[in-house]
Amino acid sequence: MTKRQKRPSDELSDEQLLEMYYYMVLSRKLDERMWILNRQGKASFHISGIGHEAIQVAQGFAMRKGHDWYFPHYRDIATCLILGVTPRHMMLALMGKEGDIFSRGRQMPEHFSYKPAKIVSVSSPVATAIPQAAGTALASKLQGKDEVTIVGFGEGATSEGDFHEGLNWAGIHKLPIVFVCQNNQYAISVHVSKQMAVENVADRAVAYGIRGVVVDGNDVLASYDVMKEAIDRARRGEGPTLVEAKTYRPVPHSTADDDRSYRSREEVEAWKKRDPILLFEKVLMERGLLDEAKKQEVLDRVMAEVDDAVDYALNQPYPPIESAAEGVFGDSPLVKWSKKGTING
Amino acid sequence: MTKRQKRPSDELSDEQLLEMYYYMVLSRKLDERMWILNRQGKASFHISGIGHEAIQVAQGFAMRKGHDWYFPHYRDIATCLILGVTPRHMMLALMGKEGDIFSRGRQMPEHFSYKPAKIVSVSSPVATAIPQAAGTALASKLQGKDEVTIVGFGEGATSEGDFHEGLNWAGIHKLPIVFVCQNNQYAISVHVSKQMAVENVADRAVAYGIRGVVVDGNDVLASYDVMKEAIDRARRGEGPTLVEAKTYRPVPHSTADDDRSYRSREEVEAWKKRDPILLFEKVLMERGLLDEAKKQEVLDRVMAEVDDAVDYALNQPYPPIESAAEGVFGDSPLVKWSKKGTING
Amino acid sequence: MAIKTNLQAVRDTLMEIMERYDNVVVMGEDVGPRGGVFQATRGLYDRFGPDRVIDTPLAELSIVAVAIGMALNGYHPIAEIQFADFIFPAFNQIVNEAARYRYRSNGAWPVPLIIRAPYGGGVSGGLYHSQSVEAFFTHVPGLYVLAPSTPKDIVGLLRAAVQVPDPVLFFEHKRLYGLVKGEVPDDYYEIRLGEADIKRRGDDITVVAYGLALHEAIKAADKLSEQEGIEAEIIDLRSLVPLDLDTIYESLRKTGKILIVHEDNQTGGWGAEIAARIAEEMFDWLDAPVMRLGGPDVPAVPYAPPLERWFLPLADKIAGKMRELAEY
Amino acid sequence: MAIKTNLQAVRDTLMEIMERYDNVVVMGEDVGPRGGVFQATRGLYDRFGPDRVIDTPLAELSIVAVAIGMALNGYHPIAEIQFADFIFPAFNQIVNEAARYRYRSNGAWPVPLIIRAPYGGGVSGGLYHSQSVEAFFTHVPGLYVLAPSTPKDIVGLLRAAVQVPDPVLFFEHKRLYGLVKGEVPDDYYEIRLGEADIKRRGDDITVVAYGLALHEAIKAADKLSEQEGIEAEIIDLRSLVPLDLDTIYESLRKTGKILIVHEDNQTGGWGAEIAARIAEEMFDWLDAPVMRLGGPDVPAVPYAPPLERWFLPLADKIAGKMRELAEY
Ligand SMILES: Cc1ncc(C[n+]2csc(CCOP(=O)(O)OP(=O)(O)O)c2C)c(N)n1
Ligand SMILES: Cc1ncc(C[n+]2csc(CCOP(=O)(O)OP(=O)(O)O)c2C)c(N)n1
Ligand SMILES: [Mg+2]
Ligand SMILES: [Mg+2]
Repeated sequence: MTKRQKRPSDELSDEQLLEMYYYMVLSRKLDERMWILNRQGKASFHISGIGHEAIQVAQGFAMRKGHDWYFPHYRDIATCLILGVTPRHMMLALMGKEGDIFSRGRQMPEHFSYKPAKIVSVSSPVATAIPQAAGTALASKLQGKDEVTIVGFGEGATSEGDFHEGLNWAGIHKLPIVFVCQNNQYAISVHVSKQMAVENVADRAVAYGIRGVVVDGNDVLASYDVMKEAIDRARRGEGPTLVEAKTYRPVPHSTADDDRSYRSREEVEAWKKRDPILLFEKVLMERGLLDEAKKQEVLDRVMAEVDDAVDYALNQPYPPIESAAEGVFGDSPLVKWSKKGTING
Repeated sequence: MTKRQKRPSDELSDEQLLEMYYYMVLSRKLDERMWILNRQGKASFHISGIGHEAIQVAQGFAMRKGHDWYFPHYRDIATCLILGVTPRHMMLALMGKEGDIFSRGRQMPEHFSYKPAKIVSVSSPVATAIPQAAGTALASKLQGKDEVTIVGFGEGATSEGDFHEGLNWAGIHKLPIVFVCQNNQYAISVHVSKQMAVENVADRAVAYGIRGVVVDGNDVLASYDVMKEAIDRARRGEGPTLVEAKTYRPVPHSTADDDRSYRSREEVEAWKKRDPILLFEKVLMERGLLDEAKKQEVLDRVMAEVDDAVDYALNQPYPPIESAAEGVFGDSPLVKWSKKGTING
Repeated sequence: MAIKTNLQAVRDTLMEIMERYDNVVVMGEDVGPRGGVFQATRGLYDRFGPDRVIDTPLAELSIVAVAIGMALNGYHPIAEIQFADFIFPAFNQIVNEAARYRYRSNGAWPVPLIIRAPYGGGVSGGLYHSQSVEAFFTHVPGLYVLAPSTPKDIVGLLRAAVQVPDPVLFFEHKRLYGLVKGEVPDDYYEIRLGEADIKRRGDDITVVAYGLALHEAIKAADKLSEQEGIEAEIIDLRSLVPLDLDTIYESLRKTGKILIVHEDNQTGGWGAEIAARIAEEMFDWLDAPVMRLGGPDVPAVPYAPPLERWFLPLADKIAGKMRELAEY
Repeated sequence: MAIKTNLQAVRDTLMEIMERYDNVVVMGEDVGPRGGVFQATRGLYDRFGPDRVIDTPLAELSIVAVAIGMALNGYHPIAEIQFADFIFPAFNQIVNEAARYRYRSNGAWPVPLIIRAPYGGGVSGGLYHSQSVEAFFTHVPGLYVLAPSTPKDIVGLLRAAVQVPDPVLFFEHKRLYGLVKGEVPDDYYEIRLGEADIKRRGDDITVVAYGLALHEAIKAADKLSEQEGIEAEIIDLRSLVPLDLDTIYESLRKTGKILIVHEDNQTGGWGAEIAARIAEEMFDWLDAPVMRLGGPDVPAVPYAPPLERWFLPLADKIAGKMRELAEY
C-alpha cells in the first residue's frame, strides 16, 4: 500500500476549515438575499456566485491576503469576503448606494474593487483582465517582489483574444500568475461545447508552455490543494498555472436571465446534489467538526450579518449627483483646462 | 525493410515538378528585381518572399485554383503567380500604377487581391484574415460546397487574438480550412522565442482540437505532401489543419528594414545554404530533370518575363486622381446622399 | 396596421428577412435557443435551425471577422453584438477590415453585412451596459450607421439595410425596446438610408435627435408648446450615415435656430459634425448659435438611479435647452 | 540650444525620462535591439537592458493590457504602437479599460501610462501605414491626447505626459520625424497639457492645426503674406485633449475668422468638435463661417504618389481655403 501524499489542505487547522465553511455559507446567504432584493425591486441587478463557492473560498485561502494581486471573476463574492470586503460593502454596491467602495455607485453590482486588499477593479467586458493580470505579474517579477497575481474568469471568456494574449505573455516571461477558470459549462446560454472543441480549458495551457490543471471546483479542499500548489509554484518562480475548476451554475446567469430556454431542469437538479456546501458539510461532519447545532450556529451568525448589511444599505442615501461628474482625471499641475466640467474644458 | 509510403508528391509529373521549379525561380527573380527597383528609387516599398518559395509553391500546387479560397501571407508572391497573377500585375502594384489589379494603386505592394482566382484582398494588420478565413470556410461548409480555405501568416501573427479566435471557430465547426504559418523565426526583429514559450507553432493546434503539422518549409516536396494532405482532409470533411512551415528570411524584413541590428551574418549565411531553390535543384538534378543548360533556359525565360513586366509597369501612368475618391460605398438605390463627395453627403 | 414595440419590430423583421433571403444568417452570443438576451432573435432558431441562427463563441472580434468571411463567400450575415459596449474587441475588424475591404480592393471584395447592437442607458446598466458608441463609427468612411427609434423606422430601415452591398451598423436603443410602441404599416415598405424624418412640426426652433433623446425631445416639445407656446420641429435622423443634411437645412431655413441632442458623450459626438456642417454651410441662416446637448463627458452612464438620470438626455433637460434657444 | 529633428527629440526625451524615473519602462514591437522601426527607441536597450526596454509579442491588445497591469503595480509604462493604424486591436483595452479605470473605481485604481504611436501620411504608407486616428480617442473621457509637431514641443510635452497620473495618447507624425528640425532649449522645461502655441502671428484670419497640416499651414501663410498680404495667425494645438479654447477664442476675437485644418478624415474629425464649440460659444464674434479642411472621406491615404498628395493637407490646398476665408 502506497502512502497517501501529504496535501496542502492537510495543513489547514480545524479553525481554518470551519472558517472556510463559514465563508461559503456567508457568501451563499448574501447571494440568496440579493436575488430576493432584486425580485422585491430593491436592486436592479445581481450576478450570482451560487454553486461556485468552493473554488472561490479555496482561492481566497490560498492567496496571501493584501499581498497577492487579485483580479476577480464577477462571481467571486466569497473570495472578496475573505479578502476583507464586508457584507455591508456588498449590499451597498448592490443598490448603488453612497459608501459603495467598489465604484461609488457607478458600476453594476459585483464589479468588485478594493485597493487595500489588492482587489483590482472589475469591468464588464469579459477577459480584459487576463492580459492586465500578466502586467501586474510582470511588474512584480521585474521588481523582484514575491507577489503572485490571481485572475479569475469563466470558460466563455477563454474564447476572447485577450485570453490568448495574456497566457502567451505569462508563458514567455514565466510570470508569477495563476489563471483560474471557473468552468460552469455555460456562457449565459451557450454550452461549452459551442465555445471550444477541446474537453478541458486546462488543455489549452500547453499552447503557452505553461502548466494546466483540472480540479473539481465544487470540492473546496481539492480546489485548495490545486490553488495552493499553483500559487506556491508561482511564488517560487516556477511559472504560471492555468487552473480549471469544473463547476456548475444552478441558478440563471443573472437576475436578467431565464435559463429554462437552454437547459433541462433535470440537469440543474442533478448538479444541485453536488452543491459545494453540501459536499463540504459532509466532509466536516465526517471529521467531527460539524453537527446540526454547529450548522445552525453558523447560519444564525451569517443571517445576522446579512440582515445587518441589508438594513444598513437600504438606509444609506445614493451618492450625491455632483459626484457623478468627478474624478474622470486625476489632478495634476501639469494640466491646464480651458474650462471646467467637460473633457475639453 | 518497411516499404516507403506513397506520398502525394510522388504523383507529380515531371512537367509539374519543372513548373514548380519555374515558379520558384520566377518568384525569386521578380523579387530580387523589386529590391533593385526600390534601391533605384522606382518603388517606395517592397516586402519579400525570398527564401519562402518552397512552401509558397507547394501550397499553390496543392490548392484547386480558382476554386479554393485563399487569404495570402504578404510574402506569398510565388503562390499568387501560380494562381494567375502575372509578373506585370506584380510590378504594377509595386509602383502603384494604373492597371494594379490588387487595389488600383491604393495599397502598398504585396497586398494581393484577385477575385477571379479567389485571392482575397490582403490588408496590413497582421492576423486579421485568420478569423475571416474561418468565415469563408464556414460559408463553404454550410452551403455544402467542397471548397477549402487556405490562409497564410507569419509566426509573429500567431500572438494576436485574431489567431486564437480563428482557430477556435475552425475547431468548433470542424471547418474545411488549412492554416499555414510560415515560421521564419523573426517578426521583424523579434525572435520567435520572445513571441511564444513553445517550440512549435503547430503545438498550439491541440488547444483547438485540430491537427497540427510541422514541415520543413524550405523543402518544396515535403511541403507539398503536407499541404496536399491537409487540403484533401479538409475537403473530405475531416477538419482543419494548422501547418507550420519552418523557414527563414535571408533578407531584411522589408526594404525599410536593416536586419544587422538583430541577428548575426553567420546565422543568415548558414541559412542561405538551405535556400529552397538550391535544395530543389539538387532533387531535380538527382532525378535527371535538370542540368545546367535547362537551368539557364528557365532563367532566360524568367528574366525575359521580369524585364517585360518592369518595362511595362514603368511605362504605365498612375491612376487618375479622381479615382482616389471613388468606390467607398457601392451604388444602391436604397441609399440617399444629401450631397456627393463625402461620407455624409 | 399592427401595433408593435421596437423589440417586436426588430424580431419580426429579422424573421421576415430570413424568410425572404436564403443567404441571411443571424449570428452572435445567445442568439440561438435563448433568443438573444433581449429576445430580439426569439423564434428564429426554432424556425431556421443552427445553420442559419448561429450561437457563437464569446468573442466579438471573430463574430465580426467570421461575418466578413461569410459575406465574401455569398452570405449577408446579420451579426449581433450583445451590448454596444462590447463592440470594441471587434473594432479592428470593423474599422480596418469591413469598412476598408471594398475600397482597398478597388471594388472587387465588398462585404455586405449588418452589425446589430443594443445601445444606450436607462436600464440600470452602469458603465458597461449603457454606452452609446455611434460616433466611433460615423467617423469611418465605408460604414453606414443607422439608429432608428420607432417600430416603423426599424422595420423600414432593416429591410433596406439588408439590401445595401456594404457594412451597416444598426444601433437599437435598448431602453426603447419595450417602451416605445407604434404603428407598423401592413403593406411592404422600405426606408432609404439617409432620409431623416420630421417627427413633429414646428416653426420656432429645429431639434435634431435620435434614440432615447428623440422621444424625450418630443415630450419636451409637447410640454413647451402647451405651456409656453414654443413650437419645435423635431427631426429624427434615423440614419446617421448618410446624414440627411437636406432635411435639416430645410427646417433651419424656416426656424433659424437649431439644437442637436444625443445621449452619447457630447464632446466629439456625432452632434459635433452636424453642428460644424451647419456652422459652415448655413452661416447666413442662423439666428442663434448652433446648440448641442449631449451626454456629460464622463466615461459612460453611472449605475445608481439618480446618477443615471443625471447622465441621460431627459425631457426636462432638453426643454431647458430648447427654451434657451427659443429665447435667444 | 541644440538643433534636433522630431525623431531625435522623441528619442532623447525617452532616454532622459528613463534616466530620471526608475519606474518607466518602454515596451512594444521591435523597440529593443532594433530600436524601433523608426529608430525612436534606438540606444535605450543598450542603456537600460531587457527589463526596462521590452520587446513584446506582436499583439497590440496585450501591449496595452500589460502596460495597464504594470501601471497598476507601480510602473509608468510607455508603450509603443508601431503604427497608429495598428492601435485598433487594443481599442477595447484603451477605451473600455485604460480610460475608465479611474472613474469606475472612484479614483482607487488610476492607470498612468503613455501610448506612443506614429501616425499620418506622406511616407508612401498606403491605407494602413498612414492613418490619423486621434478622433477615436478625443471622444473618450479619461484619455489625454497629444499631437506635438516640433522638437521643442515633443520634449516639453513628453516630459509632462510622464508625470500626469492618467493615460496619455502621444501621437507623432511620422512624416515629420526627419523632416522637421528645430531648436530645443538646453534648460529643463515642461509644457503643460492643454496649452496651444501660436506658431505665427497674424491679424486677418486664425488657423488651427497640428501635425503635418500645421507645417503646411505655416508654409501657406508665409506665401499668402508675401504674395497677397493676408496675415494668418497659426495656432498649433499640440494638445488635443485638453483643448486650449482660451487661446483659440482669444485669436478669434481679433480676427473674426477661423479655419481648422487636419489630416484626419474631415467628417467626425476633431475639427468638428472645435468648430462646434466655436459655433456655439463664439457666435457673436464670427465674421465668417467656421471653416474646416480635413482629409477627404475615403478610408485612409492611398499609396500611389499622386493619390497620396491628393489626400494630404498640403500648403496649396490650405492656402486656397485660407484665401476663401480671408475674402469672405
Ligand atoms: C466582451 C463581452 N462580451 C459579452 C458580454 C456579455 N456577457 C456577460 S457574462 C457572459 C457570459 C460569460 O460566460 P463565462 O465566461 O463562461 O462566465 P460565467 O458567467 O459562466 O461565469 C456574457 C456573454 C460581456 N460581458 N463582455
Ligand atoms: C497588427 C499589426 N501590428 C504590427 C504590424 C507591423 N508589422 C508588419 S510585419 C510585422 C512582423 C510580422 O512577423 P511575422 O508574423 O512573423 O511574419 P513575417 O513578416 O516574419 O513573415 C510587423 C510587426 C502589422 N502589420 N500589423
Ligand atoms: Mg461559464
Ligand atoms: Mg516571421
